[in-house]
Amino acid sequence: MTFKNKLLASAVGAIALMAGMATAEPLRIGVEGAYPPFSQKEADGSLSGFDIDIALALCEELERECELVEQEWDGMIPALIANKYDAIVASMSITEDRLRLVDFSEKYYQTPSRFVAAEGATFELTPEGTAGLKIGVLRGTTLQCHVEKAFPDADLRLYNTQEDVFADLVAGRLDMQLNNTLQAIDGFLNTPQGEGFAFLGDNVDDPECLGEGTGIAVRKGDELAAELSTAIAAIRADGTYAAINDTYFDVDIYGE
Amino acid sequence: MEPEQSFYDYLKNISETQSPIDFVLIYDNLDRFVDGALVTLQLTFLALLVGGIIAVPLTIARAYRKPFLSPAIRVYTYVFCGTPLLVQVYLFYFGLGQFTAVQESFLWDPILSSPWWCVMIAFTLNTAAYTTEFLRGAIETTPHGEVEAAKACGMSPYARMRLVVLPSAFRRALPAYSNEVIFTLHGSVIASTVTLQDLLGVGRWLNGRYYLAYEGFLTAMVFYMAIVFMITFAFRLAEKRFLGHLRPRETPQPGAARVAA
Amino acid sequence: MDVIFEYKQILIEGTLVTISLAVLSLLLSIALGLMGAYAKLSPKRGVRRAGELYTLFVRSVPDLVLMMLIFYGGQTLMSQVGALTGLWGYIDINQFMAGVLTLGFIFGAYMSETFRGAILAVPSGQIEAAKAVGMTPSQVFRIVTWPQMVRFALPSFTNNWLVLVKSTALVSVIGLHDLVWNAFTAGRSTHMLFSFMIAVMVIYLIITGLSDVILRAVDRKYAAGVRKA
Amino acid sequence: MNAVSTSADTNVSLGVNDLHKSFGTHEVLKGVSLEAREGDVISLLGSSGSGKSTLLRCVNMLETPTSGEISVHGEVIKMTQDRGGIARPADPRQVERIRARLAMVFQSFNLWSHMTVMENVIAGLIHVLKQSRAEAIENAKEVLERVGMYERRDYYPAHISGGQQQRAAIARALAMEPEVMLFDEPTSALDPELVGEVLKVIRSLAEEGRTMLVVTHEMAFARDVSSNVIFLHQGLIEEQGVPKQMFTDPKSARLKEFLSNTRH
Repeated sequence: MTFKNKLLASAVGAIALMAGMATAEPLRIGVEGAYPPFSQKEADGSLSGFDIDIALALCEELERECELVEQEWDGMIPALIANKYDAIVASMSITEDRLRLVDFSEKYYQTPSRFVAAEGATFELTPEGTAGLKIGVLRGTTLQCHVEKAFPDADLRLYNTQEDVFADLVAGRLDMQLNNTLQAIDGFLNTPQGEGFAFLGDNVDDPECLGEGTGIAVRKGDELAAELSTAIAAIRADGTYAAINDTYFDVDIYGE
Repeated sequence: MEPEQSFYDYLKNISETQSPIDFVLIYDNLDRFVDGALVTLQLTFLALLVGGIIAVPLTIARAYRKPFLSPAIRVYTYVFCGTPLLVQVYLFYFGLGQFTAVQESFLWDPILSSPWWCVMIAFTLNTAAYTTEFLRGAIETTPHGEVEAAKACGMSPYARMRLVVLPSAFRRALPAYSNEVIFTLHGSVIASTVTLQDLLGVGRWLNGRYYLAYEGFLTAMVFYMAIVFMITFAFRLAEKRFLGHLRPRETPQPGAARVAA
Repeated sequence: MDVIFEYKQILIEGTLVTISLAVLSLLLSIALGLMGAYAKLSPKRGVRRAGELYTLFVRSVPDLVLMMLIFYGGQTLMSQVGALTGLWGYIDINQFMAGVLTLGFIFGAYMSETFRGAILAVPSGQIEAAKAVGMTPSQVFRIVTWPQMVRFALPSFTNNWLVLVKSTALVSVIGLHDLVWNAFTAGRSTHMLFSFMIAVMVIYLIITGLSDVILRAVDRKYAAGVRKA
Repeated sequence: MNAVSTSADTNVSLGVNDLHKSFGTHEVLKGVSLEAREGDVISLLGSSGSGKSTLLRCVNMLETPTSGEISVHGEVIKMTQDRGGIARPADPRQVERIRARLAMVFQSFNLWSHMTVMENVIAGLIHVLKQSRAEAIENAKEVLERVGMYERRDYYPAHISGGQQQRAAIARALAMEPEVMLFDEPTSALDPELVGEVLKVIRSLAEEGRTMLVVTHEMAFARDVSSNVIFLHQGLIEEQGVPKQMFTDPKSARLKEFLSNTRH
């Protein structure tokens, strides 16, 4: 972790403490905390990760004071609608389903998703081939949508956090799991825990469920979406994005 | 137009125009909720059945103050009654995975790797502990004279237990047991925290899938209320059948109900 | 064991959250319980019915369902009502508040049964005697009913409190950083969930054990003037 | 103490020899001996605390005597001592067998509350005497008619009067066809107007020649029905004899005092 990140992380921690005694002024951003390297909890309780850094960079760009609000994943959108915060920066894909409820900024990254299973596993990714297989995904994600649609006979298990998914994959409770490739690499495959596991099959191709990139969700009709899109373009242009990107990844995850 | 179709349209119309609740989504997924209800009922009643069977010998050992056995059972009930069920479920589901020996044992694959089994084990041990404690209470409050009468006519300790103490204790424990059944049902929602699709699990699935705030929970709630209503009704029948001997024969005086007021 | 000791800070912090959640919920449940008890004893049929419905409702709905409904749905409802009436902009319902509201509401119903039984156990003649010397209803409650009620209510009250303490664990499911959540996080990152869950159980047993000692002392205090059988 | 039969006379239904019983340091029975021959109706009198109920409860081992000997038709209940030196029956099976030959009627009836009158009567027949259900019901019918309770056979104890409960309890005892019937103040828990119906039943049993040991406060009953009366005082037999002599010409000052206090 860089010095700058440490500073940011502690600032975020301090801000997170104040969440709950919300005043209307600062921009409140909903984040998760169990999706490394996009967002995670440090041992001291502070938040860090790509999503967190992007959120803070965008606030700086907008010249707004920001406040991060932690939220369990499955209540992310309802809480936004309920005005618990004003925007979600939590690796949320832009999908049709979600667009019925919220608006999105332009994408701020786009990475494919792919299954992970034990090395040498030969599951066929067809409805017949996955029948009865135990597949783990995070509850309320685009991946849940995809597995339910494409593999209706699989034994789909829904989790509260991605870390629980990996834990059960290691424990042998799951045959495979599906999530974002970058998160799978950095959050799992490259850790000691992920030894003996590997990607299975190709990147999932399902725009209807998986959407077209990851954006920032705001309430319907909020002009904030446009402001954020402009800010994303600005940090892309001035190199801030690249700096954050390089802290976490070897490749540019923005996509084409 | 078919009546069902018109009802569906009616729901759709209401959901889109007037109501903050999306009835169409609930209607479309009712079969999932029925499945979830079956999982909930299965977990609840299987745990109660097995737990109840375990509880009887434990209770007898406790009530008769068997040395070594009785204190050991006391420790078991103290721990399982004194800690949250959620933590007990976590202990079996997540905790046992800490030991590679457990993961490599023959028990792992069919049983401990399955969330259903982990939850069943935790629920069963939990309800067995509570049942042991209140059955013991019921046994200890068996009227002393009735036990003496059984002794006086030459019944063996085993016959006394089987004919006098247990039947009488079971009946007197019946009202308390209806609470235990309902609390076990309440506790069964914890299954949804370890990936099982019980009633609450389906409610959470619906909310997660369609990014809703209350539809899934409200539907699950209505199902739970219906189940509790049925359990209460069943116990009322059972109490009428089995506790007739404790009720005074006279019908209550019309004025009696007003004493409370 | 050593590892758990290393994480003692976060376990202590979690324990404090758990305890404050339990205590605040208890206070709310006592307030609701007294109201519920008096409703159930009201001469007005409608009020009595409302009191009974309260208990019936709580008995019918599992605690975690209610908690999720309040945490996820309550927030949305508050905002919708606020937007509709224009009375308020945004009121935050965080995990802690949702926990206190849910547990307070649930145990209020159980407390109302406890208090109802205790009020009935105070001989009505004594209440009449208090009225006869000209006490106001609040004086009757404070001077005559309450001190005796406490003693009758205590066993059931103790039981409610112990169940309440255990129920706080559920708040970890909606993400409050209580004892269970903190221990779970620590256990997951150290791959020692079994040890941490055992630690959590021990801490709960200590809390309930201490409560027992304290409430027994209270019982002795209020038992003054009562002949032991 | 060795288990030597005190009497070869098998006409003695019940023998009690030098019975002592202490509760902690308090000695309730200080050496009581008595004999009941077939057809004897013995009334035990005494003020409260005299030990008469304890004596009766020791006879069928509901209380374990501290020392002394009890025999039924010459069979002595074998006793032993546990490690603490406290007496206990040597063979629980023997105690159960002997209890089945004695029958006890309690002050507080002690009917099994979860069973109907009929079920109360047949439980011992089926499970102790190993009769078939049909046989037991046949026998129960007889005794229930005998005490006038057959009509009420399907009632639960809580649903009938105290007098009826006690008659049902007598039927339960009677059905076992005991060699000796023990009555522990059978009427003192009853309302005065219900005493008569119960006494009538006991009296009719006495008249048909049952061997009975009755702890009672009913002086008229003791005088008219018993063949012998025993007066206990402070754990010892103060005086015994035939009722006529005991009631009209008491020897001891204590019995005199007792009789004058109880007869109003």
